[in-house]
Amino acid sequence: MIKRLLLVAATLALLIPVTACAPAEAETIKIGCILDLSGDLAPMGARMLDGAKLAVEEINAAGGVLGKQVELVAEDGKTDPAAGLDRVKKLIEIDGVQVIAGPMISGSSKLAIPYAKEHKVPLITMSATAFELSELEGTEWFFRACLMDDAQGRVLADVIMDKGYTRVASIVLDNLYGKGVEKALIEGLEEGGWQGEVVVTVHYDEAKKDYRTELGQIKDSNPDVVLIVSYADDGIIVFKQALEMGLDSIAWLGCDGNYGSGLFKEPRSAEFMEKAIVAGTRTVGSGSTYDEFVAKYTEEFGEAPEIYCDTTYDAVWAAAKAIEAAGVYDGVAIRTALTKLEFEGASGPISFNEKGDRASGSFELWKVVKDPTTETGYKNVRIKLVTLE
Amino acid sequence: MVNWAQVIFNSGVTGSLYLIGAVGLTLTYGLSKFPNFAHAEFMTLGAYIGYFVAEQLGLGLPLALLVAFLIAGLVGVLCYRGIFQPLAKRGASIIHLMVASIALGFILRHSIGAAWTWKPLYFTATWSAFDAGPLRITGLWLWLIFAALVLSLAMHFLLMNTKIGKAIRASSSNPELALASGINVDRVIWITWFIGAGLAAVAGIFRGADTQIWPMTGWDIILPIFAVAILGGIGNFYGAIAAAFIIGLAENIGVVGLIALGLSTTYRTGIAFLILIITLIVRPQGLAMLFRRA
Amino acid sequence: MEDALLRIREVSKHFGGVYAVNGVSLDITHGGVCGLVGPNGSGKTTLFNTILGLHRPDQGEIYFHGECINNLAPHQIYELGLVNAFQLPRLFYDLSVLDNMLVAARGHQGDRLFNSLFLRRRWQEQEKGLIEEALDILELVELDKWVSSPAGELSGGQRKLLEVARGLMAKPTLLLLDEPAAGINPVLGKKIFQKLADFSHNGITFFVVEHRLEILFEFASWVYVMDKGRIAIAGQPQNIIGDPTFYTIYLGEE
Amino acid sequence: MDPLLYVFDLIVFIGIFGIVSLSLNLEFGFAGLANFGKVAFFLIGAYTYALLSQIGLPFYLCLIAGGLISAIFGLLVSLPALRLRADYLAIAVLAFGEILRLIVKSEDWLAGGDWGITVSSAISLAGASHRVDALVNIALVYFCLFICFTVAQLLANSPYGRAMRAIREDEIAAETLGKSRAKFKAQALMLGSAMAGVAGGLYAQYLHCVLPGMFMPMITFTVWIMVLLGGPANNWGALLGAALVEIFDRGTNIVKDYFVLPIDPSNLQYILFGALIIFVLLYRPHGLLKESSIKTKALRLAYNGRRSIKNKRS
Amino acid sequence: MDPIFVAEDINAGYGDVIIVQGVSIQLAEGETVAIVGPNGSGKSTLIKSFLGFARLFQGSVFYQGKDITGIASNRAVSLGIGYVPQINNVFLNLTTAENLDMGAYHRKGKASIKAGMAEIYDMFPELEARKNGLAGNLSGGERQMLAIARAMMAQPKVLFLDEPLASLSPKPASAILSKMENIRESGTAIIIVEQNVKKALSVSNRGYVLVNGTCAIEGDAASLFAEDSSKQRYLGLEAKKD
Repeated sequence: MIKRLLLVAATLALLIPVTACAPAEAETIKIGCILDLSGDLAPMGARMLDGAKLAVEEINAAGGVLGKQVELVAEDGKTDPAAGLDRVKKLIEIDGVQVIAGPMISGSSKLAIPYAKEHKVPLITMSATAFELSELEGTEWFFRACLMDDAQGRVLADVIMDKGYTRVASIVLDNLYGKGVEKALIEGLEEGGWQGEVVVTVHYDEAKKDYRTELGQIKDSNPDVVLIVSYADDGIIVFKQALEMGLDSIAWLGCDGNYGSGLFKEPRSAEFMEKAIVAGTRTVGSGSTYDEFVAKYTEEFGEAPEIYCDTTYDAVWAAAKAIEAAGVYDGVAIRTALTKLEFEGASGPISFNEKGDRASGSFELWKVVKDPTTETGYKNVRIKLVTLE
Repeated sequence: MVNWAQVIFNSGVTGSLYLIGAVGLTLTYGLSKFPNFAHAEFMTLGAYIGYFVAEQLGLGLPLALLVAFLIAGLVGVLCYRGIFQPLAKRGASIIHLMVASIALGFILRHSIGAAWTWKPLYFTATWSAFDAGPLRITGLWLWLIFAALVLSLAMHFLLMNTKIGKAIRASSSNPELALASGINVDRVIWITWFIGAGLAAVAGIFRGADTQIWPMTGWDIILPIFAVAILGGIGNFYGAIAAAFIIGLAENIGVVGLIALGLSTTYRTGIAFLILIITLIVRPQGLAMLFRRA
Repeated sequence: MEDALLRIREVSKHFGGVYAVNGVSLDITHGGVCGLVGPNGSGKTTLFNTILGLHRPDQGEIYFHGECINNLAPHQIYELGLVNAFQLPRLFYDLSVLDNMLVAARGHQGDRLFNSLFLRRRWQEQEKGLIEEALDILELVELDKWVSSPAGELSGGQRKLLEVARGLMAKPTLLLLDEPAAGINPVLGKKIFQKLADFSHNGITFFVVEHRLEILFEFASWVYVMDKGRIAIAGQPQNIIGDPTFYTIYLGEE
Repeated sequence: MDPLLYVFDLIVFIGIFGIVSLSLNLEFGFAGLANFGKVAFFLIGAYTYALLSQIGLPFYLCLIAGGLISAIFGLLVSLPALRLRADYLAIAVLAFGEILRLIVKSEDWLAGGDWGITVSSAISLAGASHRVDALVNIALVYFCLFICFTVAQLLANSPYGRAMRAIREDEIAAETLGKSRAKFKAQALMLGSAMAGVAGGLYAQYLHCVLPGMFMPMITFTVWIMVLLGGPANNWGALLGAALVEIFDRGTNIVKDYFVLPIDPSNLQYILFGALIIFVLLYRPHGLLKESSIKTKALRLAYNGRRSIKNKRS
Repeated sequence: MDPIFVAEDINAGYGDVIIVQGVSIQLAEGETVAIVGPNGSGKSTLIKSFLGFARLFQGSVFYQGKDITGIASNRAVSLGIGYVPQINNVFLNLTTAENLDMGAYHRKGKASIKAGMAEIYDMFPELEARKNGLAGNLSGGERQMLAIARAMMAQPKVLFLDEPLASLSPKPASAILSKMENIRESGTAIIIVEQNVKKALSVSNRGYVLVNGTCAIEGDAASLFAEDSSKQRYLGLEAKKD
């Protein structure tokens, strides 16, 4: 018994000093980063981490911040809000991080915002798009390098009304993102006095990946436009099966989640998008920063960036620029700097409003065309630029 | 108007995949007497090996199926001999074996994640869709149904007409008498694990070709597959065939019902779980009594 | 026989077409040791399990103290004072010998959830008494040295003894014993029966299946002989020994 | 930066999962019930707490209600549980947990759907420092843990616990010795679920929110590992297991920053975790601590006092 | 004539319980030997211990002069030792023919198995009629025949039968006995464990009487129970001589 207790005590003794040890005077500037590297969203998280790494590389190549090199402390949020919160705590309390790029998902953000506020560490999310987050107490500590769902939904609602569609179907991810865009779209339609009906809504589980009957139901309800809200990996499956089920004769509306050449690596998915998607949305900047980012990313990691790689890249850059602007590695100063920050990121011009949301409202409407010069044979092109006030 | 013919055809596709996945599970469950949750990871592993052979080495899908079958089978046997057999010999309870299989699942899943990253991979082979009457069909779906059919016939032949197949059935129903008949029951169990894990790999490749491959490929469908194995009666291959199509039908008709009722289609995942729970409560032996021979 | 302790009338139990027990009627009166013998497969254990409520009889009635117990659950039958000791000891192997005994105590106040949490006084006093009783019985069966060891550490014979002792612990009116002397040495076997005889003076009646006929016949006051699911003969031991049918049942027919 | 605060946070988590671990230990360790749907009851407690605190009930009532409602579900689950084999029960309850999660995820009107429900702090002291806040939480959690532990210990060391263990060892024998397995199993599941429900309430309170994503099956597996690692049928073992698993999770996560690893640390953590479990099952199948013996007052007196035992044993 | 099977000074049981103590038996080629005794006397345990189904604490087992003590159960079959358990002795979910197939698991060559099958059907015409039916649907007597037939498919030189007559009504029991005669004529030596002493001895050359785990009497089948006292001793009712 005593032996056993000693064993246990030894185990504890091994772990606790590590927990409690305080690092010496920092030689680098730490930027925390929370991405979901395991669990349901692990594929996205893995790519977004590449975006963050690219940003850090560039920052350091440009001389770092405050004369020091930047160190990225990446943590795995496990696609579990509780784990995400734990990683925030770890970054703040153990690593002494003063600014965090993340969390990735809205759930983790919801848990993390109050903590960030109390501990005066700003969070810059790259992909938590739920508009409800702006209503939380402490949202002034929460900045978004991504645009919110409702803006996007309204842009799409305008497209529907412009084109005069009257029978809308939707197939959206069953999470805050998918349902958020769908809800905003319907609100936008109602506010715009749209005369039509939503014929069928499907909230799909991204793990199921067998959507034939769901798509068949959409087909059978005879809509004239279908809204899809997906990320890249599950979008590919939906598009592929939609093509197989013969839904390419209906007009589809896409969103930022299915923008990018990543969706073209599955030829069926590319073919479907080219045939069916009449318009998709995404945020844009004025210059060529996105194309430069894509080029660098592709060169570095051998594949094209997908959704939120650019915003992750921008979030890390925003953190670095804010530290530089603050002149001191301190959460409060960084937050103040962030509120005044303005720069041209990969995903467009970045500045934050008083709630910490991205102020820019520049969207482009895109579609997919064939382009034999690209590796996949397809590319996205802009149809129109939309600016929300 | 609901295109019922399509719904039923879709059920066949869903059911075929579940069947291929469930056969190995039900056989090993029947013989080793514990539910192997790492079966999910055998599927995932198979899918990755298949991808490696078909896409990275460019040797085509048929060879990929074969190689994945063999390698995953081998991994299955090694896992059984390295973990489950020693545990069983030490008198581990069914719960311990089950937890061990979950732990093995962690190891395999994250080893795969470390080896191939968590980014999904896609088979490039494509099959075009065509209309056949009211149906939309693609070549892959036909292949999947065909594979399930061939598998059923092959397993039927194996279990009914070969020595080892009969020995599998014999050992599953009465291990002591099997020993007394001179059957090396340990070897029969290894062979069953080989076949079971190999078939899991085949299911993984089909799932991968139909959708995508990532480290959770197997875990995504393991609970419906458990539902099939249990509804069919543990260890009962013929029950599993019926159960796979019952669950396929229930899921796809369920989607139609859910949409008609205005409920979230996410519940589709829950339909198989619900059948699972009801089977266990009402009729834990599953459909086994209908198919006594297996 | 209205005063019979256990009254069995035309009880049958079959499994898949095979009648294990086929129309058995018998009576056990108060006091003493009553034996049940017969070759393997003659239905003795099935009859016991049916009495205990582990099987439900297909036909017939079982009365205990004049009350029909056909449809009672085993634990209810136990509460009436009809207790059993299994042939192959079914002990709680991870529990100590003393705990095995205490599980069997009838009417323990601490068996209730509420009492175990909130009325600890009530049963702690009771348990002291029970422990004394248990130790007395364990002393009788010479297991008092192993009081605090797990039952799993006992040898085969000791397990057998504990199984019997556990039955006694319940202070039953009728104790069914399935082969109490099997698997232990003859001297000890005889000793067990000696103890049983002593206990029967305290008002416990024993209904015993036993293959050690020489021991059983020494202590039993009445013996039923079962063959092929029926009671073939019944009587006092000396009459049974003298009955040629008895040998035919055991040695078989040519 | 305040490492101590992180240690406090760890202590809170150990407390909350210690309660869940105790509850599973009660069900599995003592009563032998393979509850692979632990997270379902954790979820019920958390959501009950969140929903009731939203309508303004004081936190202690929310906690109690969370326990009670969870207990009612435990009782409902126990009805089929009596008839099911261990593995079937495990799979059935696992599926039950997933269905519950789907319901809270999909039914926005019921439980906020994916956005979940925000919960305010149970006790907030004006102007208190973070450390004091954390200590308040520790006090609250460990008060509940203390009650649950006391209940679990009282049960374990009582004739009731003895009967429960007897049923675990041999249902039939226990039944013929007057222990109604239906009653005991139902009560064990009820009590276990009540504890898990209270823990769920504490979890909701501490994290200030409930979300469907917080209740994945992984929670169940983690709790199982806590119990198997610490030692089933030993309440100290359940706590030890909870502490070790939580420390392992955070410890490895911190340690990873100090090493250059050839593979992704997130994957490595799971691989190590899996290997650890298999190692424990192979080489310490009874966990780190052995099953605790039953200690009632009378038994202690008997073992210490009765001369006859002492004499004969020496 | 050399004995084909010898067991010397066997102590056997289960777990750590010793049931059989110091029993020695031997069997000559082509001979039938009955091991009889009341229940609990350890006769089944004795033969199970030869084949690894019960624990052998002490003693040695020889087959054809080779020491096979502690042999793996499935290896014994390939050496030519057949065993028919008392219960669960057929594969219920296999057909009659498949059961026989399993018996021939170690036999090489399809033709030889087919020939063996034909021989068996010659010996057990009752089984041929039901060869494609599930064993689970056979009657008690038929099952017992199938169990023996399954063991015979391995062409054993020694066959252990564990209470083949238990719970059979007289007619199928005598059918089984006559099959045993046939088996003996085919040259296979048999050890039969049986409670129905008289029937067992009627087909045996010699007999051993086990009482309470030890061998109480042994001798010629015909004279074993000639006296009344031996009947009483069989039931343990007479004090032992030692």
